[in-house]
Amino acid sequence: MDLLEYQGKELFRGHGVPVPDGRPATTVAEAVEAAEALGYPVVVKAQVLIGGRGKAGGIKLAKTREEIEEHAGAILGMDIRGFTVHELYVERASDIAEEYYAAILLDRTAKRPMAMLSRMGGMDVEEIAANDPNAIVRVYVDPLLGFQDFQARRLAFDAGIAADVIRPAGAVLAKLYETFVKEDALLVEVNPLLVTTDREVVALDAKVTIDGNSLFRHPDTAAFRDVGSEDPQERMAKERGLTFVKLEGDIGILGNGAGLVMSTLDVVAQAGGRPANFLDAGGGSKAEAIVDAVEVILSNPNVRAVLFNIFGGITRCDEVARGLVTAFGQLEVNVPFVVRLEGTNDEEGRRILAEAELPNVHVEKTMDGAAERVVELAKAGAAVS
Amino acid sequence: MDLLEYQGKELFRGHGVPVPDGRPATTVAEAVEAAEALGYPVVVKAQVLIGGRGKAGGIKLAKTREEIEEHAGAILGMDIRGFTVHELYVERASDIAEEYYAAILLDRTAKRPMAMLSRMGGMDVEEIAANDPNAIVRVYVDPLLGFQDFQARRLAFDAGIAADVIRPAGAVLAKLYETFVKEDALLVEVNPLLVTTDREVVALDAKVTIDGNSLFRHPDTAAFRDVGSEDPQERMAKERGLTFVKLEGDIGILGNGAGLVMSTLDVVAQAGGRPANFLDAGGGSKAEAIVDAVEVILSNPNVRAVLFNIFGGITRCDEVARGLVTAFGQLEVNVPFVVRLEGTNDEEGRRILAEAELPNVHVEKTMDGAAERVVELAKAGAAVS
Amino acid sequence: MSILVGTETKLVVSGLTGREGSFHGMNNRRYGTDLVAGVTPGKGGQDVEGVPIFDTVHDAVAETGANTSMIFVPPRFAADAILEAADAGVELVVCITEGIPVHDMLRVYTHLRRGTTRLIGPNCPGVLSPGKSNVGIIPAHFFSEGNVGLVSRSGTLTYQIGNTLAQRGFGNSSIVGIGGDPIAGSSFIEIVDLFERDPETELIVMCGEIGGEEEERTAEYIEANVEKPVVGYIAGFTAPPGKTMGHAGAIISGSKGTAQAKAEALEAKGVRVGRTPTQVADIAAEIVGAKV
Amino acid sequence: MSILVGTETKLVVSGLTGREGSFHGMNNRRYGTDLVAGVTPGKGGQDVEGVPIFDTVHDAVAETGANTSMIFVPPRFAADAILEAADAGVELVVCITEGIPVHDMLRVYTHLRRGTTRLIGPNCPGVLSPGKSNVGIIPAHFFSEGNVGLVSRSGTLTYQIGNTLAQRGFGNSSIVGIGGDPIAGSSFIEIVDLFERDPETELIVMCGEIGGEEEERTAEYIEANVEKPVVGYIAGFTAPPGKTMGHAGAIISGSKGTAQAKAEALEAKGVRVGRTPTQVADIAAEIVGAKV
Repeated sequence: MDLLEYQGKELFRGHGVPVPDGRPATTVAEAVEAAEALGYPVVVKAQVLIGGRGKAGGIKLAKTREEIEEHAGAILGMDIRGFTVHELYVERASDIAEEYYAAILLDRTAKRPMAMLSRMGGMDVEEIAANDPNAIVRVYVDPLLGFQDFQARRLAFDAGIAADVIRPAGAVLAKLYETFVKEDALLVEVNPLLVTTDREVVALDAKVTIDGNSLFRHPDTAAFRDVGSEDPQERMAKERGLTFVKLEGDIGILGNGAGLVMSTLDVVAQAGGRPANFLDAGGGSKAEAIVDAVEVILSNPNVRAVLFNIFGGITRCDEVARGLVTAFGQLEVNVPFVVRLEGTNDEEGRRILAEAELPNVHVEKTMDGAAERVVELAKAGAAVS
Repeated sequence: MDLLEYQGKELFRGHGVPVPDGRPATTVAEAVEAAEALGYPVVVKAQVLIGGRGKAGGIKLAKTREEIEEHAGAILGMDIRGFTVHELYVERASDIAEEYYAAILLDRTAKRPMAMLSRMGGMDVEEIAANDPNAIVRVYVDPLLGFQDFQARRLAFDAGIAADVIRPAGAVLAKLYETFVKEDALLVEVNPLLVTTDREVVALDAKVTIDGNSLFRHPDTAAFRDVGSEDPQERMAKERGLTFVKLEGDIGILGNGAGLVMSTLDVVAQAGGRPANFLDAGGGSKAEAIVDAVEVILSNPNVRAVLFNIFGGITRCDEVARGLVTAFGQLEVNVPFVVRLEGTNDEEGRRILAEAELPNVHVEKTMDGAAERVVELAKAGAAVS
Repeated sequence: MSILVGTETKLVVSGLTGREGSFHGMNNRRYGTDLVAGVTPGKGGQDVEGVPIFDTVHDAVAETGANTSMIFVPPRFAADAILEAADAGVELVVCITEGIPVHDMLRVYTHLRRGTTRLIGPNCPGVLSPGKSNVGIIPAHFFSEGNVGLVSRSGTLTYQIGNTLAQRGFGNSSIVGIGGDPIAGSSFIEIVDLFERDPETELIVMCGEIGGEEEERTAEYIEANVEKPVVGYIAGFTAPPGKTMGHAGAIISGSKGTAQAKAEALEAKGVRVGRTPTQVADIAAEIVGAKV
Repeated sequence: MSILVGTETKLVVSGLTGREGSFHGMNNRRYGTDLVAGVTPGKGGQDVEGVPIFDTVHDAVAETGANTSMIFVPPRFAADAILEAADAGVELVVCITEGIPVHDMLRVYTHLRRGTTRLIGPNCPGVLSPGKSNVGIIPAHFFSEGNVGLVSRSGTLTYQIGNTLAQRGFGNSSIVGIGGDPIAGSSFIEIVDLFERDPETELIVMCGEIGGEEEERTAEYIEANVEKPVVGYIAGFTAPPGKTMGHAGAIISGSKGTAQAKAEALEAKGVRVGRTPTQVADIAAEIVGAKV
């Protein structure tokens, strides 16, 4: 779960990471109110879950009421690389002396947290890393021991940051690590980590990703979940507990288990088709989940054919078949379905489908065969329309 | 550093360990005020750093204003196994259903914390442990992993506590462990850990020992240090940074390093003498420390002779000699001193002593010789007086 | 022979009194797994279809000699259950539970690495040694004894691959689902190594996914240490690139982690990679000879 | 030969720019110890009498090949300095600092036990291998090379015992002060074991104190594993019983921990115990023959 900048900064404040004063706003009036309360100059920033806001014109300095009105009005509703701006963050402007980069993240390969620091922050860090791997220094953290003072010093000295801020920057790193652990974050990234002209070390941005599995113990963070900024189809899927990613093609895909769904996408692609989505109905999918899944898939107008690829383990094929029958009863279905049921109770499932005599539902026995069939049907549908 | 019950309970409250409402008091009037505020019945408890308060009459139930006046008056100033009662704790009385015993402590042998639980609390736990070692169940805690829920369950099930309080008792154990770690305790002991008739689990007593070396990060705990209840000679030594323990004999002992001082006590005892104290002037003792030490030793009227046993490592024997000369100049010294200086700058130290021509100061070269000499002198002093 | 679970397995299930736990635990027992105990705090002394329930894993181990634990408790209690099993001296813990917080698993993983208990999972289908023992939720009836060791990061895909192989006449020494969580208790390398040393296994099939660098590192390990033939499969060639907001992940992983990169890494080390489950079976048949 | 420190020792001192650190560091160097670096954050690039100072131990190790660290920083920073040295790959850390919080040391100790770095101390006088290397604050001029390995929990008592032995003509292979803190990095058993395997050492003198059970456990270890003669000394026969308020300590330790109990435990396992430093020298002389 990715947090907006102002949400991340709220967590930072809770753990003592210094951040400039600021307030969120969803209207121009709120932005003006925030600016007046904070005092000019302020920076008004688009709150979207994507980088490159500055380049896209989503971050502006405002020195007067007129300027904040102008900028807030321009940024609200702006499209930044596919994300519409619904929220702003108005923040006191900072006097910048140095811009560093700091991050704590989970390194899956080492299975350890990693802390990173660079004195070359404020710009495209990925590019810097590609050009000069030594520009970003890293240490692994033992998760049982925690982040140690010596690691902060090592990062600071090796990164070559200014001598007078080695201590405060180290303290900020320690607090970022605390945020990372206490908030169950997968990533805590600050770019830039600012040194002000008063030589204070301040987090000017906040990119925080929270482990969705941990939200039961973070009710405040769970409340951050901003459904407004998501794709409506993805939102519908999420509300129904389905793992769904929208794609560019025209073949709706449903499977049980992420690996099998990925494999299904690959096999469909190999057969010459273009998947319209990734949808994992999960292990042990029940009939209701199938109804929900069909509704989500069909809400995409591009879909010309749908492939159900079920290998029953915990999931029982008869349940899936019953769900499909129910879905056809409740929803208007205008595209062909190819259904491949194998595994637990597969014969029973196929019998249910046969008895229901659903229109335009094609049962296939193998994954390869099902993929070929759905590609054919999708092409036929495209030719017709 | 041992804490009084009410001080320990203040730490408990800070970590969510349930304790009955209560207030400290140092006068009868304060005790009455506390009781009136808390509501009767209350228990009034002597606050002394020694067990067996109840048996000694230091804990009394008061149901009325008359009773609290009577009991508070009786307990204040009471002597409990050598400790004078200067403070009281007035606490709301609890309805007792069960009395357990819980403790977290550092096991030096395993070099791990150990958590303990018994369903036979409220009485002399040492005795129970001696009679039935299984009555007290124990688990080691990995200090990097911390106390785990399964360990709380294991203690609870193995101790055989009431089924309906396994969960809350486990939660209290976890909070006691948190207190142990966060407060840098060496011991956190609750006896009894109470189950009330409302089936709440409450710490009815608190014995907490804090690591003195950690006080720099616990200013609130450091402020607890209650010099009023200590032996005045020990207090004087502590204020001067000396490690001092008063003993029953008549030979004052000073050495540098705890091991050497212990060894000196042994050698003096073997020579037939009885040490009056243990005093470690510490490594690197300077002249001022020596003056302080002499003053502390001589403040004990039982002392008939003093042994200085210095083996110079970091400590320089010339510094010790200078300190002794200064002490003789500042203090009235009426007992003989035996001085053994060996190690760093020992010749210089002996030269300083020889030149100072201090009255009744005897220089010996070996530890054994010095011990024999001081025993002789102490006996001669005893014969004279 | 087989790896991890077999005839010597004595299973204790944490959460045996739950709906899922009892369903799969009893399923495993029907398959022939020696299910000796269940653990549910507060239900000690009860039984589930004759299997005794204990309050703690320590009691279960002491009373029954259980050497393998299966975890079927809800995610927020699962890390504790794993630690309990390890503390009780169980040699192998198979954690089926999905949705355990990553930071919980970071601590558990780091702690277990310093001891002797092996963890499979979490969020995994378990381990099946056909004809001997099944610990987990793998539908055993698709699989028979044989010479193919199968290790996979995903659940249903494992069944799919295993089933495709079965249709070509291959049986399995063991099938190990290591789970797809960021912090998995056991890695491909460790399981491949067990198969390498298992006399029954003649061919190893390794079924990976996009993300992480496990498959790349395993490729290097195989080249240096594995004599037996290995066939690879990677799911996710057409998966959309993950939407990652921060840059930190990209900095540490670079271009690694795509299906293409993983397949190339394996092939560069001499591991043939099937592009579909069917191709995997084809390659396997080529190497050791199809049975059908 | 000697143990722990010797001619191969390359020493880095954390806190070399401090008063105590520079005094003893330079003292060690004058003795012949190969002092290659000091570490003081922010003073990297400076030097102390020609010894280069680095900002981090990692830099010091990388530049100088230091393999031994001596810690001379104040107690609240000492645990971090130990962890830093271990993380930098130093093999031996000798921590002189007194007054480190016990909970800091609990974490450090538990962590170090899982790695390869050995810790001596904290709150110890260090290690002296006469004629080779001195790492710590032991006044070296009292001691000469020889065949007695000396290990002790206390500082000045070590010098006293060592000096008493020296007056009887004994020299030392190494003198190791393991420190008297509740959580010491190395135990008697480990040091006795090193002496047992050191060809130069012919006699081991072990100097204990009241408290804990180290000496009792060492007695058992010696009986089972040590061929060389061991002479014991225990300080504290006339020490007052500690004033402990709680009962928990007594519950776990029972009657163990007194000087009497320790001496008896050692004697029961065949280790002769001197009641005074002089008696220790007498027994040593009896066993290996006095030189004077």
